[in-house]
Amino acid sequence: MLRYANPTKFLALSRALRPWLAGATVLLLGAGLALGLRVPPDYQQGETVKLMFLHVPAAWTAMMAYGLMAAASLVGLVWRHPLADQAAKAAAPLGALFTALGLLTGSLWGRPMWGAWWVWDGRLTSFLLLLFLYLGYIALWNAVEDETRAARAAAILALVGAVNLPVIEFSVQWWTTLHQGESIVRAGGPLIAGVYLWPLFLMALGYTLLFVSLWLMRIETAILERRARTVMLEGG
Amino acid sequence: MSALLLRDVRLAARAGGSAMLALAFFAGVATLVPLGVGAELPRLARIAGGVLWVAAVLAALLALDRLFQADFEDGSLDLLALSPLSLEAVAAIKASAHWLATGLPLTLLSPLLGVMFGLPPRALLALFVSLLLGTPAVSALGAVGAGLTLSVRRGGLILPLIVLPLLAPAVIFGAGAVLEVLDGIPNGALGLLGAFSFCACVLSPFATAAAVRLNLGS
Amino acid sequence: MVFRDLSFAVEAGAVLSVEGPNGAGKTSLLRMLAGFLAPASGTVRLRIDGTALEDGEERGKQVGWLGHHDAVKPQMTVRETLAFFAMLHRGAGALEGAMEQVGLARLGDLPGQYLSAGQKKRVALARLWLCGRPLWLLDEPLAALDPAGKRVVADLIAAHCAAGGIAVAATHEPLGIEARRLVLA
Amino acid sequence: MSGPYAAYVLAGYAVSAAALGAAVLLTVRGWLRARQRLAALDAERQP
Repeated sequence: MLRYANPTKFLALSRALRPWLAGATVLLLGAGLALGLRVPPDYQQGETVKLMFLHVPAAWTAMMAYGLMAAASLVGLVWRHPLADQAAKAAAPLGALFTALGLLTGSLWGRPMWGAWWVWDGRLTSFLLLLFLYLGYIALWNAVEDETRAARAAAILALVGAVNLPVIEFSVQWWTTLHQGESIVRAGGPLIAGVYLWPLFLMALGYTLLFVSLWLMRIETAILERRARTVMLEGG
Repeated sequence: MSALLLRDVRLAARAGGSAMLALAFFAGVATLVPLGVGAELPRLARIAGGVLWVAAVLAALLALDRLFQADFEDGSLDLLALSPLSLEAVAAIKASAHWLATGLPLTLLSPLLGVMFGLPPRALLALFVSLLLGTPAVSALGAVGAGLTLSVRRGGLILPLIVLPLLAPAVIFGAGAVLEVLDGIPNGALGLLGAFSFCACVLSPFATAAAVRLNLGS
Repeated sequence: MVFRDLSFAVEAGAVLSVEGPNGAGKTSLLRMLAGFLAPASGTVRLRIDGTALEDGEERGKQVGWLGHHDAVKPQMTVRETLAFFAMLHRGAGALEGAMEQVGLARLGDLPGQYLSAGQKKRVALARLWLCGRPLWLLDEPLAALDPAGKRVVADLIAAHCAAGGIAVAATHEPLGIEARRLVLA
Repeated sequence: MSGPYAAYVLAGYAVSAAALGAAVLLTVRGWLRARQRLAALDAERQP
């Protein structure tokens, strides 16, 4: 893994991967949508079950993105790799986007059953807190002027957040059981019947690859911008 | 060791210090909520645990962004870093001084405010114990945020944003402890809160010290 | 990158005066010696009684630091500030003696907020003397001091080095004592 | 797609498509702009 740590090798790798990633993403999303939209309505939720194909992949990608961000932060902090810091920084806005999408499609999906746009359901709440973790991370990056210190500060926050994530997840689930008595129908995921499984899997993989392709491109952008800055500084 | 603790607590307790600020804010929120929500005591009692817990956390956060920044700006932090104490010890002492100056007074004041929310005596005790157990975690995790935003001029603005998600479990378990008494259904909130607080207090100094260390290099 | 290919050694009892234009890295060099800042490459080594200290935080425990800011809290009196740091750094010096030496004898109970910049610098000098650390790192020690104050600095450094200590000072003006010069371009 | 809640499903897909589309566009735009700026600077340095 460390071999790709130097930017030029990374650029070469990323450029090589791009067509495959883009192609796979389009294929997967296309197939997922084609299958998903023609799936029979669920006996209980009717058409809205189709929102599951957006909500679950987005939520999964958001969690995965935070994991990758924390891993990149760890590498950046321990082995002092500026590329890893850039990778973590590039992942955050995408992670925040997928979290927000997960929240939105989640509330749309639950709307018919719960009769309200926002319900303090366990999953949605923990994703709201995840969104705050992302926003805090991005805010810290922008607040600290010096780039190397910002990278390390954000890395520490990402790691502290990662350690806390399971605790937050547990406390929110515990919290929903606490308030169970107050007539909130637990919007647990429906028993995923076979026919729904395939589109869901395709969409989840498609979202994941979409994230990776955007992520790699954003890292490339960061490297190119940094190079432009050094050229400007030296050229001056 | 205790010299630093005493100094910080004395500095916080003095007129310009943060102790009074946190108490005033806590009492302020506790008096405003009934004005907003309405005076029916049964309803207030229901939300008392949550409201007072949230108010206590926010009050504690008020004093946090100056926890390291004051010493950072006047050069004291350099000297603290050169002391025989490790930075982790300094971080732990700073967090404890913050708890003594703000967390503890908030906890002592909470039963009085709980009465204003119509909480029965046993619930007042639960509120008191939950804050006693939970406020150290607020100081510990808050100190991490204070360390991270050390070199940010208006660090105070993003400190809550960074720390609040981390404190969600404390608020959930803290308020849960009060509900446990009100509903009479044991839910183990205090045990979970104690565990969370213990882990936060033990682990946070390492993250705080790392955050301070990277800012010393400036 | 502030400076590169810099290597020098200072033996016990010597004074090194670090000079150079603003932004030449004088402060960064001092912070690196103190262990606040790790060098991108190369090592900083302090040999004391035979043992070599390379780890920044270990070395820091032998450093007497006089920074730009004097670390004097407005709400704490001169005596309280000095007592606190003496206890924190386990300095053995006598409080009253140190205050006299820097010309603050009568100001013991004055809170920091009433002190002038020069007086605050003297408090910092008294603290430096009290804490009795072998390696003194001084960042523009003469700033904000009147002639009498400058003599105090020279006397303190001379006494410190006579006792076998080392002093490295970043300064724009001569220290008033014999010192080796290191100029950062 | 029929039923009372078809609107929600459409809304969900529309918003997801819009958001992801915008993300792709922004990322590609940023990437192209960085490349162009670097190329321009390189050209400038060795005319």
